[in-house]
Amino acid sequence: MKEVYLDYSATTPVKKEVLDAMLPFFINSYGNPSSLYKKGREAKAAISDARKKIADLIGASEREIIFTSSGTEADNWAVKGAAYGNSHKGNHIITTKIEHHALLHTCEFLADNGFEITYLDVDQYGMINLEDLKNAIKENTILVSIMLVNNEIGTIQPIKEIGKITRNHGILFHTDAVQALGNIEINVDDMNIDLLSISSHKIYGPKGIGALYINKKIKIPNFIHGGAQEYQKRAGTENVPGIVGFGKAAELAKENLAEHIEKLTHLRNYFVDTILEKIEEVTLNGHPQKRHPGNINMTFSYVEGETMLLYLDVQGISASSGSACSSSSFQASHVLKAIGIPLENALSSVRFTIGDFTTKEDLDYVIDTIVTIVNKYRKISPFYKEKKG
Amino acid sequence: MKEVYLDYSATTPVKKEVLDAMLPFFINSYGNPSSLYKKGREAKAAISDARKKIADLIGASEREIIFTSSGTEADNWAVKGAAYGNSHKGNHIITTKIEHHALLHTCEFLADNGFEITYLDVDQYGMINLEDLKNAIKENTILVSIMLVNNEIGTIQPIKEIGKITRNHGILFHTDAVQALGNIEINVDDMNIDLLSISSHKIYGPKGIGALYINKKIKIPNFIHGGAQEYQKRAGTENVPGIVGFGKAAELAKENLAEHIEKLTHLRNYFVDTILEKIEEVTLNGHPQKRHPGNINMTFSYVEGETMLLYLDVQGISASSGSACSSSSFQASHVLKAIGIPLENALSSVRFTIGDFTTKEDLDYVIDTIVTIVNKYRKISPFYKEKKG
Amino acid sequence: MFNDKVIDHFMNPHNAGDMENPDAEGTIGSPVCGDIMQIFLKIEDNIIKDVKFKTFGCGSAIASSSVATDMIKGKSIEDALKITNKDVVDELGGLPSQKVHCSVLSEQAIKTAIYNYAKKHNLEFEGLKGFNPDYDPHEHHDE
Amino acid sequence: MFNDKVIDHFMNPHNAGDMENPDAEGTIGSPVCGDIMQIFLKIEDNIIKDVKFKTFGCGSAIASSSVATDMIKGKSIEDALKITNKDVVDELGGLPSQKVHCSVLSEQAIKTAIYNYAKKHNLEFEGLKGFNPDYDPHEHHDE
Ligand SMILES: Cc1ncc(COP(=O)(O)O)c(C=O)c1O
Ligand SMILES: Cc1ncc(COP(=O)(O)O)c(C=O)c1O
Repeated sequence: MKEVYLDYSATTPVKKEVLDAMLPFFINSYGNPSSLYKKGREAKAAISDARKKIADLIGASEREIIFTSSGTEADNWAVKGAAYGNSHKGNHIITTKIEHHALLHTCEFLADNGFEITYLDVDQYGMINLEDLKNAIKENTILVSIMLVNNEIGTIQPIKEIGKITRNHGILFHTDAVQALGNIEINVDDMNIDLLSISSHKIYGPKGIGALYINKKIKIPNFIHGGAQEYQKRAGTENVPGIVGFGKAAELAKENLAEHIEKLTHLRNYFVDTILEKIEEVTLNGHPQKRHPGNINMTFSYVEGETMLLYLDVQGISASSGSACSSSSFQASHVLKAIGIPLENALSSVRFTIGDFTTKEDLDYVIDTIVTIVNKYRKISPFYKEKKG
Repeated sequence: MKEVYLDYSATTPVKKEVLDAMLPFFINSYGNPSSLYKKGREAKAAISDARKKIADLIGASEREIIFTSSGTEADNWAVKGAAYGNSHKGNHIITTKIEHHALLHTCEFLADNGFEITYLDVDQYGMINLEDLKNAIKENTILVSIMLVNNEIGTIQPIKEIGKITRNHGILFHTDAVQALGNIEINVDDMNIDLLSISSHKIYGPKGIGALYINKKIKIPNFIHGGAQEYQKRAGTENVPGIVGFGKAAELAKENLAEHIEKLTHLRNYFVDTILEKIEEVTLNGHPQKRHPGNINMTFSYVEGETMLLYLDVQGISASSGSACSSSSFQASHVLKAIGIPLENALSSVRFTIGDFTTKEDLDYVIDTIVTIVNKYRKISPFYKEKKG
Repeated sequence: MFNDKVIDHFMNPHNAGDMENPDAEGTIGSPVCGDIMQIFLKIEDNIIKDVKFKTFGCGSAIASSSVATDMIKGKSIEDALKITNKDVVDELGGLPSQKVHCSVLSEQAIKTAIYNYAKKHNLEFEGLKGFNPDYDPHEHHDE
Repeated sequence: MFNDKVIDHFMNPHNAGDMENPDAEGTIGSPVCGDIMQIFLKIEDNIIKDVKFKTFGCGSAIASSSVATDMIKGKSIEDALKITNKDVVDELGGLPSQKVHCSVLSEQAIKTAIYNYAKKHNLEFEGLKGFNPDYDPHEHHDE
């Protein structure tokens, strides 16, 4: 059976070049990078090389990249670190209603521990309003954390402008760039970013490795204590193959960025246009232009999302209802709610995300399948009244 | 040149069977385990299978194993979780002077944040005294954390008896079993353990994956917040290949445990006996019997440890001065200090750790090299006076 | 996750769609719970002659309705009322535990339709004793 | 980490060992710092005729001493005093930055030996001006 993977925002396959780069570090160059002998030094050099490549991809310098085990750990560290490291200055944090759970649940934890959180609203496209942000800043505000690219609807925030505001106020600025990395241009200096979270498995690197960019001008307390790894900032024996794989993936992402964006944008537009042409009462969620090049989030009114996903799955097609980590309980997404989509429509929304291995043939197959599904299940939907004539 | 790796306690090579088990999860079965479609379910099933194998190795049940990114993260989570989760009951924690830095630095962090830490002394073999432990317990004691096997000198603590004491007092008991796993029998129920940290890269599995055993009768707050992974206990997209590799390594460790212990013990005794026979003024550190089967920590009086390590390295031999994570600054080990070794001797100590790929020929080569080194550098040591006649 | 029979009923549901002039009709659930189920019955001489359903619900809800409607077709009302949620799941060859609650929806929709029919015609059925049409399946089967 | 020349001097150090009846002797460092260095000199007519060192120190300290002792052998005391730590490191072809402090040890041990010699013989050397034999190289070169 044909298999089409359209969930690149949930995770990506590891590229062959990436796996090839990793392989020597399992069985041969397996040394502990903290060890002084040859095998240790080999591992250490490989880490340094990977760190450079990742720094290059976001315009940072090598020492500003600290490896973590995931984007989630990077988010936890950044936000908790900035919060506890600045609790003498204040206890107020500003974020948005559409952050990933890694951010939202970290904020809930902080709220339970004496911090005050403001969740900014977004407009119907998922954009925050810069005036809202300015108005939300108070005497005791110590951190602003706003994601670069939303994982469900793909909306890109005006990060550079946000960074200007936080710099003017002398407030730390963290951005969750897990979905942005390798999909849009990122330059931490140009964007005025202090802390930025990234994750390898979203850019064709292995799972289990991420990083936190920490601007060299700032300091946050450690999150994981122990050995002197990672410039004494994050303890634990380094995941050498993971780091090497992340480095290789970053290198490829940098090389291919323009081409990648062009290809995805083109395929994405083809998919959206064709669906809108073939099926009535369908809408694209998120911002029409300022969006992740591979993200398609659509509402197929009257068809329940899980039904659609199951049918697609039976046909070999992988898609999702939003963020992978909540998809075992099919609930209306907090992001779709925040952009004001009525509940039935939120429950009728599906996310397709396109990646480097997607072809037009794949999309044609998926489009045909969607047409079948929509026709079939609208017919038995209690809400649907067919428009005759 | 001949290469002999004798630093298995720092890290191990990944076994071929382990890597083979991991490979399908990079490029083919790369799905996000939280996804509902086939690729996601495959990954989820693989995680469940690995979790069972790890549970089996320590006599736990599947739901009690929660994957982390390392032994260090498991230690951080266990100790901080137990501390903050029970801060309404008290603020006193008991540990030992010979714990790994992952534990000690976590305790220092807690000490800076209002907790009171008692560091138990150990005897000349590195053993704690159970009476000391009983005497240290106070009204406000909420946690005892004592490592199962020491990473530098290999000493095995009387964990079962410690567990009896903590159970009697209704105090949580954590043990760092990173060095114990796969090297001695572990049974969490029999040993009365509540929390136990383990790490894959010490048992021929990949780096970047560890686990915390959490006894089903207890609850500790989460450490990394976000998605609903790991029974909602530890967020972040799962490191599927890492987990699968850890599972395979655990399966092999269980199958081979008796044989592994026998082989290592035999080689270890051969090495120690031969060295003691060939070189004067050498001592074995740690407990003579109750020790990790592959651990050899010896003091070669008058020869500086780093000199010895460098010479060994030039000869293709990998050994260490204790814990890998502090070896970039050659300082007297806190463990050797705790067992009362004078400073010069501590600085003249080297750790060799034997593993599954070590042969008698390897050891003969290392022994010969050590004899050369000791003769050569004792001659130019200001402290050494050759015993004539 | 799902067995072939479930998938088959999900992809080609029996008795799905509209019915003109039904003798009885029952609706249960609400979009707030994420699913809604409608049952239409033709009843003659206490026998369920025909049945149709419509739903905005997940795959398990659709498959359960497909099977449940098959099971009651041709049965007397009293016999239809005897069919439990468990019977439906068994007939499907099992559902994942977190999906069992979806199958309750069809049972409840059928009972609601018969309840409405009984009310309209002033009838009483043994099998409706204690039945509460405002019952929300989600409250009782949460994991 | 180390270049071949460093390794070579480390593994086959020149001028290492004891000296009978040295004219001058200097010891620096202490086991508390992890290393100790002794220098023995034979001096005739202000010329360093022979030199030996002993050390309990790391590889970089040994290699530095090997090179430094080579460098001062045959030189006048004044010329020997002109040799700096940097000259030693250069002669070795470089050391990793965190190891440069180890090379200071040999420079200081040589100066200490000459200082002791000067004291015993009531001499003064330009190159010893400001030299403090209790100097601890570790305090100044920490990373
Ligand atoms: C006793 C002990 N605890 C904890 C750790 C840390 O484990 P990891 O390297 O997985 O962070 C180690 C090894 O480094 C260890 O030997
Ligand atoms: C926006 C965003 N932030 C954070 C994460 C978490 O990253 P990871 O999966 O590496 O934990 C994800 C993906 O899961 C994401 O899409």
